[in-house]
Amino acid sequence: MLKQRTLFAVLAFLSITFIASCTHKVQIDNSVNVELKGNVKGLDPVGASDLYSSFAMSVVYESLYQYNYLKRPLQLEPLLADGMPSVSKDGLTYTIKIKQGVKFADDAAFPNGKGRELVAQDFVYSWRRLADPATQSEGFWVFDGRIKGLNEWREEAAKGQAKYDAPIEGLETPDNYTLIIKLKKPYYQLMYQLASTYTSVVAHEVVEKYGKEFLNHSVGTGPYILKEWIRNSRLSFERNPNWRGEKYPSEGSPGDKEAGLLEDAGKAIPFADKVVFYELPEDQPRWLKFMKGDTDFVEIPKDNYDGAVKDKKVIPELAAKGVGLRADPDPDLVYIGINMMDPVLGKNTALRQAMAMAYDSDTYIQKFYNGRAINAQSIIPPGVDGYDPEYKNPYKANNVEKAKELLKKAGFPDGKGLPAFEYNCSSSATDRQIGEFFQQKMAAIGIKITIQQNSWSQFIERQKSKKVQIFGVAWGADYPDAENFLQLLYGPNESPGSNASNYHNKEYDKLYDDASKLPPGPARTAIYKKMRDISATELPIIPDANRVRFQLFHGWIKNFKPHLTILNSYKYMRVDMDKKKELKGKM
Amino acid sequence: MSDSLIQIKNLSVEFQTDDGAVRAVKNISFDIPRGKTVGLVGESGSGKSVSSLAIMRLIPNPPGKVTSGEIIYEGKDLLKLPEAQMRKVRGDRISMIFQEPMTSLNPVFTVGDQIAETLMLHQKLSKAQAMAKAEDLLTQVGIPNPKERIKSYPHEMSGGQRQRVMIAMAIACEPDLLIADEPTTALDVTIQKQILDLLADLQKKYGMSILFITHDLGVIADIADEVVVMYRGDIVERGHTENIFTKPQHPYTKGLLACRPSLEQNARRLPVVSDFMTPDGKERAPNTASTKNKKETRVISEQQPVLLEIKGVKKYFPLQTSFFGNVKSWVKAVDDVNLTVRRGRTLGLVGESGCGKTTLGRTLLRLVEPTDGQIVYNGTDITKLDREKMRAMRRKMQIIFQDPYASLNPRMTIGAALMEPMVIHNLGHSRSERLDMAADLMKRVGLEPAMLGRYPHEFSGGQRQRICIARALAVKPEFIICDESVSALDVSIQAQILNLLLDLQEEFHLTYVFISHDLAVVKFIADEVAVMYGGRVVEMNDAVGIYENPQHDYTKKLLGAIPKGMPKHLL
Amino acid sequence: MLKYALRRLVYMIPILFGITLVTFLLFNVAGGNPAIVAAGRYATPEQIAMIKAQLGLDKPLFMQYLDFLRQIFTLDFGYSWFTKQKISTLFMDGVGPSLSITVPAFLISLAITIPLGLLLAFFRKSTLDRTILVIALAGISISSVVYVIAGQYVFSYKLGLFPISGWETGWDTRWEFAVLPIIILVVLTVGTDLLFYRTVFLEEIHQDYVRTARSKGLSNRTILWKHVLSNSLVPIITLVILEIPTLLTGTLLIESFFGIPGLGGLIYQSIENSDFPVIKAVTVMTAILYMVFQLLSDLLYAWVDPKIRLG
Amino acid sequence: MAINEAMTQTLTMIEPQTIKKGKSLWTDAFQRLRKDKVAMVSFVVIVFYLALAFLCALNIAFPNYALVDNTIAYQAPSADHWMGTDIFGRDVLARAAHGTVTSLIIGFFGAALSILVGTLLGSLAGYFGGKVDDCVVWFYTTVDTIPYILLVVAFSFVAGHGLKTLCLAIGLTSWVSHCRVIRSEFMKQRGREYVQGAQALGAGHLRRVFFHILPNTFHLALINFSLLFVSAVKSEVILSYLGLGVEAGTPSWGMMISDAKLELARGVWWGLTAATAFMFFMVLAVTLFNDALRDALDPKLRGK
Repeated sequence: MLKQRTLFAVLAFLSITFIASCTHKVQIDNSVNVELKGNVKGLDPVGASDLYSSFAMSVVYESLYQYNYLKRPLQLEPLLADGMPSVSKDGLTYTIKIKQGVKFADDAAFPNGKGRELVAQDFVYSWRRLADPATQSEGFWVFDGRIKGLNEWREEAAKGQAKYDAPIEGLETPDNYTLIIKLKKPYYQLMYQLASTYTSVVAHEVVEKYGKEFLNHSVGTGPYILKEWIRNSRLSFERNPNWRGEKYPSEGSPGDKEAGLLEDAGKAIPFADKVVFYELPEDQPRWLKFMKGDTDFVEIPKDNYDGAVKDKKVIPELAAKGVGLRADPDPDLVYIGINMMDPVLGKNTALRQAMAMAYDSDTYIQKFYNGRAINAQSIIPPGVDGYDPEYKNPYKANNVEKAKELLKKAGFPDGKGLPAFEYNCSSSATDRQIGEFFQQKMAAIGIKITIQQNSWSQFIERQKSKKVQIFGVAWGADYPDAENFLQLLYGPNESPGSNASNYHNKEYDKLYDDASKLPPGPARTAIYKKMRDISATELPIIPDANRVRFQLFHGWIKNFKPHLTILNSYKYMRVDMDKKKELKGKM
Repeated sequence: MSDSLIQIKNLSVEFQTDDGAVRAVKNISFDIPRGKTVGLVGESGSGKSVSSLAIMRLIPNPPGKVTSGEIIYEGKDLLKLPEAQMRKVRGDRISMIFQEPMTSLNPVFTVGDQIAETLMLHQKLSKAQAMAKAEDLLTQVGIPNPKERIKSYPHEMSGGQRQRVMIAMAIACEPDLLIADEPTTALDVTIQKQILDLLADLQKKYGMSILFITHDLGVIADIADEVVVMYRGDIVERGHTENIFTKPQHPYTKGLLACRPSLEQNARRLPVVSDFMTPDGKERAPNTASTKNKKETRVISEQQPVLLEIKGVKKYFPLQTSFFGNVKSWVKAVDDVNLTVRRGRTLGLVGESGCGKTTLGRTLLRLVEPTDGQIVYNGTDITKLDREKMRAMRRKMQIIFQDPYASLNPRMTIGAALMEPMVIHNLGHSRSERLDMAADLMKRVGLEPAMLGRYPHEFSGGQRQRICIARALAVKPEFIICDESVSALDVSIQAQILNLLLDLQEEFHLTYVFISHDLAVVKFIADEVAVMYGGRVVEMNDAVGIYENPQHDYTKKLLGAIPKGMPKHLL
Repeated sequence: MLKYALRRLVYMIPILFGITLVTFLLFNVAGGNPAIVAAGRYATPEQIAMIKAQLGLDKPLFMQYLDFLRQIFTLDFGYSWFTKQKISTLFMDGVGPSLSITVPAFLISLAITIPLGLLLAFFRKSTLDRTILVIALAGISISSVVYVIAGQYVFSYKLGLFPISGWETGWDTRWEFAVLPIIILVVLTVGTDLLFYRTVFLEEIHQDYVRTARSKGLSNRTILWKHVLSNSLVPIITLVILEIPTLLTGTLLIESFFGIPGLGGLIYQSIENSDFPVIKAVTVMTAILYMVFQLLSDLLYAWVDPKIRLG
Repeated sequence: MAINEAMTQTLTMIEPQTIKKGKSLWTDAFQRLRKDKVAMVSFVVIVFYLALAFLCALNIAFPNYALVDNTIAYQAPSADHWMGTDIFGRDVLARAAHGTVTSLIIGFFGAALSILVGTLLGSLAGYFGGKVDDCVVWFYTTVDTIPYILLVVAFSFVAGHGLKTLCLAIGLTSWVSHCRVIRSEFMKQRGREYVQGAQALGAGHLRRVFFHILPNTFHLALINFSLLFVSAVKSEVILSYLGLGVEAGTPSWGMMISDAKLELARGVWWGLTAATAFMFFMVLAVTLFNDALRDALDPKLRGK
């Protein structure tokens, strides 16, 4: 009798949950559902070091400027600033007007719960937080050594408690709506930094009230407010009831009108009531969730490409379900870094040239990106000034015979006498496969490669402490300027900076310094090209591919024109409700 | 016909073992009369237990199988009864008690529950009524203050009390037949007597029949009305107890009766079964010459100086340790023992379990470190020796344990076991020389040298004990402690080993300390006997003297409890 | 009983001390320098030094160890280096989802394996026993990773019976997401548990008291369910209690693959990001729970098995 | 007495050399094993795997396992590639076969290391008891409480990734169960008469441990070895999934199974099936053989 009763109880439990799971209601609501490839760390602008946290914060926090949603190449436009800044002739002083009447979202931190008006001092406060060592922010590089008095304030703060009222020479607020920035030397990338998440504005009342929990309690001036966050699973944001409002851009780049991207020109945004972010590190669940219609758009994993796209067009079954395809080249470079401090690799240019010649980016792109990338010829990616589509890097011809000659020239015919080199990468399965690919290509000309995998942070640490010989890595642009890539080979940036190859070339560094004094223009672009030629021949890094982001999107998502550097694109997206009802049924 | 409760007709039982079917019971037939006690006697492996299990149909099915025969009870053949009906008979009409009281009761239920269970099952009593009846049953079987005892658990009771609980459980439904499979073998002799008396009273009170299974003829003489003797699955003899004991017909019965050391006679040598019967069962005229001569008390002569002096030896085991480890109370296993052992003579150490005789034995060889006192062996106090000197001393002192199965390393050949002591004390220079010495030892203890390559599990209990003796002799010792060395053996094998020990003593004039709970055996082999109780020596005298006029009342109680070996009304 | 519990607690102190020491050495000495990673893509040596000071890594090792011990006693483990979240909230958030997968799976597996184990032990060496045994062994021979990957693909995607991944915090809405992971976990654990219980019951069935019970005329079912099961409770409790702490750490594989925000996922994430405070906190918390349940099982012994007198 | 005289005369003629070989517990166990059909089948399967691994190691069998041909990547099973090809166009069946070598190495060395460490510490604790026992118990409780994955990760921090570290990591983190078994067995055997008998014969600690107790615990080591072997092979898969597997390029079932998480969604099922099938039969064979071995070697279960 005891046995029967337990078995019965178990069966009952199972059947109830089973029925509950089959009839989960198909939600049809006015929401934009986004997939993130990793978990969100926190919602504090100073901690916006990873892409996934920045995407989530972009709907809540705003900075002085933003990129126009439709114009390509990217153009900055005022967001919280009232018009573009007035810059002094020597390029050292920027005077910026702040929009009036902009309010923070309501929160208990403000007197009687109502969001107070944004003032210029808020920006100075936010940027001091960026410099304050206590926040351990990774984003201070945007202003490091650029603004008068800020570095000194930071050293002072490192000793004891940071004094937020001590004046900083380079940041003045003559009145509530004007902000003056004084620089030590010309810094033409400043405008881009003033559009990044790091420099977005926060209210000191909120920071003081929530202290260490501020990163879970975001209060900004943006169109949405945080409703619920199930850590490592889902964040949902709701429309900010007293948002100041913004208009959808009325003109864009050629072709937008035909693509229907200007239908909502001039209308009030944001269109969606809710924005939901799903944190899904694994490829398979992310892909299957899109195919079920639970999310609105997805970056196609390499293993699902053939099942969804045939010669750059969506396959008929998916097209029938209203699924569309977008291909947008990103200012991004996948490259193989070589540690120039290595006695063998660093000294022998011919050896590096031989390796570059033996490497086969086309097959790499075909195998790991299903052809969705451009064979990178140099360090400068497409979409930034200095990029020349016709440029062909002589050592990227993938010619095994020439590679063998170069190897002979380097003094190691057929790799005899060469020690085995260690290729480092993270521990993900795809990275391992890429490592094996590199290993096979080098073996073809006699160079022995061993593959060492580590966890992501271990890999970064070994890279930054100069312990790696050869490493596979990618660099996404923080701002649309070739300088962001050229600085990868700038001597002073050697590890633990971003110059992981620890490349030192006097001529290259001199050109870099000259370029940084020039405003964007043909003169600067010419210098960029010279630097490109030096790196193309010296090959401290072997450029591999510039990835083009192929995304599938469902029929019910309108105004979908993504760009890696434009983070706050969700406020422009509109959900066509009846199309969603119709298409969702077919999933 | 009418007065027999159960007729067993040509019952045979087979067991499937790894190397083919073994016939444990070969079509035996016997009756159990109503209200009488039938003694089923035989050595281990004779099939007596299997037959009793067959009556209750409790033979474990995968290996065992009843291949033929009927068991008629109340007109029905129990072997053919459907399981459901057989269950109604078990515990109600026929019940059974077993040998190991320690493990036969369910450890996690109270005694009261287990008794009540039978009542509630067969007599459909309510829990309260059953518990009340259980209380009454406990009083019937002589357990003091049954009110509390009902709630206690099996491990809180002694062996004897647990057997009483088993009996209470068995007679709960006033069965027609009670099968008792060696119920008293695991108990001390004094407690054994109480249980036998209890069974006799209950039999009178309920008029039930008892099938009493044992290997101990003394017990049979006390309790049984009729006797059935079994040997290797067959019934060799059957009849009233008096005829069996006075006029045994079958040679095996004769041998069995003769080889028992008894308190009355003072035989010098014990006859063995093979004196009366050839291995294939034919009669053999025993030359009783050697067994006739009396054992005189050997007077202590000069050649027999004191070899071992035990002065004030104590051994305490910590019972309760406090939080930080200092001991609060001790168990005084050996409490200030003073004894002397003379060279060439045998000192018997006798007492019931828990009296400290084994601990004393182990302490003499420092297998267990004594808490206090001196052990002077041939002039040197071995308690003071360091490891190295003690190792040399160990050559002279040896020990033979009780359980033949546990005293030999199962994974070492007999040859290796015999040669190991030679290697340790480097006797003999080469392997072949040691092999010869081992072969001699085997012959000396009556085993074929060709068996040196064999492993312990390929020998019988008696053979293994011979091997242990041979191993002890390997180092040419002067002094051997025999710790219950024969208690685990069947009576006939026991006699062979005792004779062997006596021969060896003469040949190598060894000195023995013989530890046992069996007074008859100690009386046969020992020159002096010390009786131990509660860790102390309560009395010491020469072997004959201790029996003729025991001084201490514990010794008297001990002697009184031993089954006489002859039916009561014949004494 | 209390004295025994007290002594067991005192005995735990060195073990807890041992665990904190081993964990501390394991990561602080062997773990490398997380400040470099925390400094980000544009790190400068000064910034790394500054972060190292903030994280307290510049203090001598012994001081760091004292900080760690202080954290354990106050049960306030500070903040994660990687996500800057408060560790105790991370832990609390993770416990819920982990338990809602492992506890139901654990109970269902118990409800299946104990009766089945009893059955197999009773019908030992029969065809039923051998076939179920081979099936259980076959089940174990397939790696758990295969069950997770194939399970999600077939049941969630192909048949569409369950949502692919994700989680709901509502006590009514979470079951929709939890059912498939629970079923997979049951399949993973049922094999090994069944084998263990079968051996335990086999051991008990050969005891003498079973023969006595049979001689009293009890039916097989009573013998099995009343006598054999009650005596087998001691080894069963040992296994059950030892498995409970593992329930907490959740199942790394299932959580990371089904996107369930449990402790398993937390451990995996903190390993991937060398987030030592989280790893150390989780290890110590599981250790403490392991010991608490160890003590619990000892006390339960006494209740179940009167022979074990806890003096 | 008559009997003894009779026996001694007849026996002197037999020379000691004609000692009949006895049937040790081991031979007895193996004879019983030979009768168990399931055990024999599993034994044959195990021998097959060992032979396969041996041939693969010498590159006699499936030499083309490393042959890359990017043109035929991810081909379904066909005539010339029975189990299809992987991302680099390599033959999946060949890689699965060579995976046996990796798994056998990890299984064997992992289990052997655990047995060694477990027996060493277990025997010390069980035999000497007292302080030594407390230390060993303290140590293995500590190691046992730390989550298994953390230990393996910490190990790979120190020693980097690869086959050697994997064997060491698995070996040094899974010895606790064996240590417990050996400790309780030593405690039980220490009090047995044959050990006390050896002590009485003058045998020192070393002789008692190595000649007497250890041989009698060897059957436990054998049974636990196959259990640990199976758990080592299975943990290799889990560790490969977590990125702590063998060096990239070495064929391994763990890698093939964890790659399946990418391939399954694109319909590439043969990588997963090949690796799982190979592993399934080996693990099942070893487990069944171990089950039969346990019955044959366990004296208690004889005949029941």
